[in-house]
Amino acid sequence: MSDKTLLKVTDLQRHFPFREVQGLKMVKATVKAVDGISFTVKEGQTLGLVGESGCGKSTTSRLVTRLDEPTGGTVEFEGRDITHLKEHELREIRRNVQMIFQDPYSSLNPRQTVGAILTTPLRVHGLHKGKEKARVQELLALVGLNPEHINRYPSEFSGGQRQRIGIARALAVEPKLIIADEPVSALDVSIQAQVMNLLAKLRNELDLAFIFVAHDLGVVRHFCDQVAVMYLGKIVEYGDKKKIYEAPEHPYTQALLSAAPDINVARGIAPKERIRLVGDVPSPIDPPSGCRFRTRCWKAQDICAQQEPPLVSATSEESTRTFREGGVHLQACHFPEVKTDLVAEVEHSA
Amino acid sequence: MPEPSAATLIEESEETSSTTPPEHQEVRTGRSPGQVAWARLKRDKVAIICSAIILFFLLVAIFAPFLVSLEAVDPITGAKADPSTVHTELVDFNGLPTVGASSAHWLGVEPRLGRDLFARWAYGARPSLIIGFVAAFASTIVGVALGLVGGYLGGATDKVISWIIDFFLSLPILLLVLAIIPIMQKRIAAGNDLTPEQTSAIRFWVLIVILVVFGWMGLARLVRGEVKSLREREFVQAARAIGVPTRSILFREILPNLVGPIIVSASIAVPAYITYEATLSYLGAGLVEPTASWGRTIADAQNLFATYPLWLWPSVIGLSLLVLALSLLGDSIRDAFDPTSRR
Amino acid sequence: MLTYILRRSALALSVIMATLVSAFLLFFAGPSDPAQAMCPETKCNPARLEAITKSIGLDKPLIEQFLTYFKGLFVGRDFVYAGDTVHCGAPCLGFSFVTRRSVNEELFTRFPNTVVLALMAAVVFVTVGVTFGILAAVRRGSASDRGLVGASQVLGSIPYYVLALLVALYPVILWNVLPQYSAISAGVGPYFMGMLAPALILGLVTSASYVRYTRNSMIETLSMDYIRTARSKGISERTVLFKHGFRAAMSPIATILGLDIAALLTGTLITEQIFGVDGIGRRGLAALRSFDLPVIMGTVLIGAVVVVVMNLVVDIAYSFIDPRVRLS
Amino acid sequence: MGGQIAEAYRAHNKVSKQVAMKRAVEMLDLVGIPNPQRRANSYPHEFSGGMRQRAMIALGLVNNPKLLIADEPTTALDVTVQAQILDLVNDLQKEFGSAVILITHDLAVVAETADDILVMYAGRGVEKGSAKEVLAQPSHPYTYGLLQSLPSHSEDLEELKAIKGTPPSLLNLPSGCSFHPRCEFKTQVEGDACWTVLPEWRPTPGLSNREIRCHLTDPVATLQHDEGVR
Repeated sequence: MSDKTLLKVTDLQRHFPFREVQGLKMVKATVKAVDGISFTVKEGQTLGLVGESGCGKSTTSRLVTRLDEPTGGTVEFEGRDITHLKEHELREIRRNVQMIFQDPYSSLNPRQTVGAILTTPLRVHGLHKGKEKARVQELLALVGLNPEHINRYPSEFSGGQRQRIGIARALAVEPKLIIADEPVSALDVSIQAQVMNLLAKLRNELDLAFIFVAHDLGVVRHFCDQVAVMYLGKIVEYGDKKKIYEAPEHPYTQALLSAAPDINVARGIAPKERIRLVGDVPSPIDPPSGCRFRTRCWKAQDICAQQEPPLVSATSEESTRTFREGGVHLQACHFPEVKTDLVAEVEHSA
Repeated sequence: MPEPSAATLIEESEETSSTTPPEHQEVRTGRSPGQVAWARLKRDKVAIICSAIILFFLLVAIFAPFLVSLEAVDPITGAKADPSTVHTELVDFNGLPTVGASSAHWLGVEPRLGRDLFARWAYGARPSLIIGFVAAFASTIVGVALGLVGGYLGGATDKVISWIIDFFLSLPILLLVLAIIPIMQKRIAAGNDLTPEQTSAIRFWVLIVILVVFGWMGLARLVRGEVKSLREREFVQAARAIGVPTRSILFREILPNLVGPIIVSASIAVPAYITYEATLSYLGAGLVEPTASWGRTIADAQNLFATYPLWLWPSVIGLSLLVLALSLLGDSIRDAFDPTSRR
Repeated sequence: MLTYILRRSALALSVIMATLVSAFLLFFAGPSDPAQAMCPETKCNPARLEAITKSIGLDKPLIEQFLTYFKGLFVGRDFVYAGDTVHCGAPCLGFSFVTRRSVNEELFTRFPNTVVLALMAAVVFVTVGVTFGILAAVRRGSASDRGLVGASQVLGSIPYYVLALLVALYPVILWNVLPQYSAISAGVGPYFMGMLAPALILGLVTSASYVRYTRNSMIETLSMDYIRTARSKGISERTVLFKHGFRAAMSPIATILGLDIAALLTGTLITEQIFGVDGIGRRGLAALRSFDLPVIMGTVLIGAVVVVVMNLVVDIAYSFIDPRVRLS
Repeated sequence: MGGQIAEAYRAHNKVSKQVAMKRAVEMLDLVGIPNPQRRANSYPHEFSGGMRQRAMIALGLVNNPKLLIADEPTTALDVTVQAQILDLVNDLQKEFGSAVILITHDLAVVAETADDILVMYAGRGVEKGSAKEVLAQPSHPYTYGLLQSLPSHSEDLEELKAIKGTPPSLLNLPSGCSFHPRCEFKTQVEGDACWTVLPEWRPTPGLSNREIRCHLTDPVATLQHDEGVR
């Protein structure tokens, strides 16, 4: 892992405008799927995006890969602004940023053989000219599939094997950054571990950077260096994995972590104290004013409805600044819960 | 980019694939969805019988001159039969034929004009089949093209195409077609005096063009809908993320997934166009004399249906059987692509 | 919801306008010469031809003809015929070149015959189609299911006009099993008896597709999770089938039904022609033979309006039946 | 929504529509749906995912059943909502005294909610016993492998311990024990029993109230400390 910044996202927005009828009037409304998020990914680093459905994590991954056009903010890749590049100008980016999709069934074209699916990226980018077949077989071996199966159709593979094909396709262009959108959530538990191991192995051997989008906190904890917790289109907490999991400062992160059922209960470990959120996530069409989490938050006070809390360090101005250069722990709450002993420990070690 | 040690990974792969028993693997050797459908179709008895019937009519149409030449020389006229020569000597002054079915005229001769009915029947298969297949082919291309463009591009283009589809679908098509065909024919003839053969040829092509102009909407709507949903599928997103150009996405990623619906739609269109042609000919806006056509023959023969059924029935049976076989084959093809549709 | 209706209405109106303009251009700017058609061959001379052309207004510029026609549609217009001025109220579809009567009179007096035929056929195809469709779905896979589906396929595949013609020729004309069409002026009983043959054949052939629609819709509905839920509540199988299954299975059928009735209203042309029913389709065909442009225009317009309006009604009704549509 | 619940009530109780509807509103209130009077007249699509699942629970409980079968009741829900629903099921179970069969793929959910557990593989049960004991001390290789492959279990490991291979097709089950192609302990069994003999239920050696279908003489729980296993 080097210190070179690969991807820098600043104040990224994606608003979907639509028209709605209220009474007799036509009202223009927007779904604020992603509403001003910033993060950086360094070479070889893995950032986890966690959150519940509708929090904008998938939209973020589509924006970063430029499958969707942001309505605000910038995306920079290796220092180059790619936010509004035209499709033909994106070629270089397409080679360096690849995506792994969630659904192993819909992410492979059922009408193409595995060979054709994996040859496409090579052909598009003119890689391994004349030796495409050898490269495709190499890729199949790389993801742990039998290279002889080059002429089979996706329907002849199991879900886990299909996901391996999807990974091979992303690797075909030798990218620097891979965005994995819920890569294992559609798989059987026993297969999930296989695919996670494969991803970890590839990451280490090929020195890949990852943005890993998932709702499964356990998987993210296992795989990521940094974690960003999203709620209703915003990042509410951001930091090193250890801090997010062991000393969450934002009430939502705390609730999310405590809501996940814990298998260790069966081993006689006392269940964590539960934080039970009331209700569902509000609609992103008309998000609550101020802090978006306040409608479900047990700490909410007047100020939460009036002011939107910024994403800052809960402990010092200093670390807010260091974060911008790749620092550690930020949260967006008016009343963060800081575990002082841990902060001291971290600051000591840093 | 550093390559990982493939050897260790292959080891893992062997573990993974060894769990599938060998006999299971042999069954699953690369078959595309199209091949699966084809295999299903080959086992469908209805489809095979229908194909045989269609083949029979194709052969009749292709070898019509040969079949007609098998008829004996007529003892009265001293000539071989052909579909267009008028023999008034074979009818009485009421217009009724004086000769019945014989070795020279297998189906007898036409009342009033005395033309050989078997020859007219055999040649009559030609316009039906040509119009059916040519119009189906052309309207499939138009429908697929417009559906693809509208569905993939979306936005204003899609709105315009959808509007045109809506517009065409709400027209009373039969009546409009009936009105337009003579108008188009006049415009093409542009006041020149044409022989009946020329007029008939113009009619023939005008008919095909009109059928296509009013027949592409169903498929376009279907393709548009399918493309809209396919466009959001992850494999199309993956192709975009790789940087595959739009044209390639349309033709290499999306279109192959529409082969099923397109083949089904085309196979259902053929009998529909044949029916349409026959209906228009019956109502007087289709093919005109002297072209031999089943639709026209049925229209002419209905007045004498009671006294001279041999005039009416061969065309009724030919037309019904051909269209029935084509339709049922179309249904079988649909079932082959989507086995859940019937059972 | 209101915007949805307004948007759909605006779309419908644009389609009708486009039909009007394109049909007008097609017919009136086309090369057909109705004056020639009306000029009796034996006694036709240039002076007489010109007089006819002038009397039906074909000598005026096209745009003026269109504006007159357009104005007639909305405010009505007057005609001078044989020295008398005849008023034709809105929506005035013009004045037949051939019969010299207003198109409204020509068509609207015949429209009820078409409506009666279409509705009688609809009763036949809905009862036959839905009954047999449910029967086939409930006895799915049995011999009677296969028989019904097979029969509907065969019936629906043979060209309709051939079937209709054979029914008209043999049972009606030759064997007199069913009475021939007679106008309502000859009595209500004979009128409806005469409609029986055309309505039956039209209804039976249309029912072929309904058997399959109903069967597939019913089978699909019965495999849904909520049917399983309903069964798990312990209510009777009959209630499950009819209250939960039938109701859900019928809403797509209801949609097609609306559109098919619209299609029948404009598509009874063949039936009317074959059975001699004096409806607008048959009148339109007659007008075609004599290049009676205003009548053709009128028929095309009525057809388009019926289809567009039915489409609109179905869409709006559907958004009430299925509350989810409203959201989109 | 209320109508659907009322219908289920009326199918087993001879009451008028109004009474049944009242009962439905009560049930909606009981499962924590705010404003149940109004919500009873809403359609399912107007409910959020969590609310819909609550309504389904109301429907399931309206006739005070002795047994409630919940088939993956929280799979489609978010974690925070899943926690609400699981709490609700637990509370209602106490209140109604119903037995619950919870079908799920999520072992952590089982750990927090179930008393007993039956682990299934390829159409057959492979291990049963008290949930706490089975999850703490798995004795069937499949249960063991499943637990090992969870990231939360081995959070600090570089590599997860995956079960190799893929679940078999139910059309073509392996001979003998269905799990043997993926089993890493089959070498511990003498002879070819794993390949040829379908194991029967038997008490787990050394553990009370536990049964497994496995040819191993010692449960995995005791074997897993053995160095030579992996």
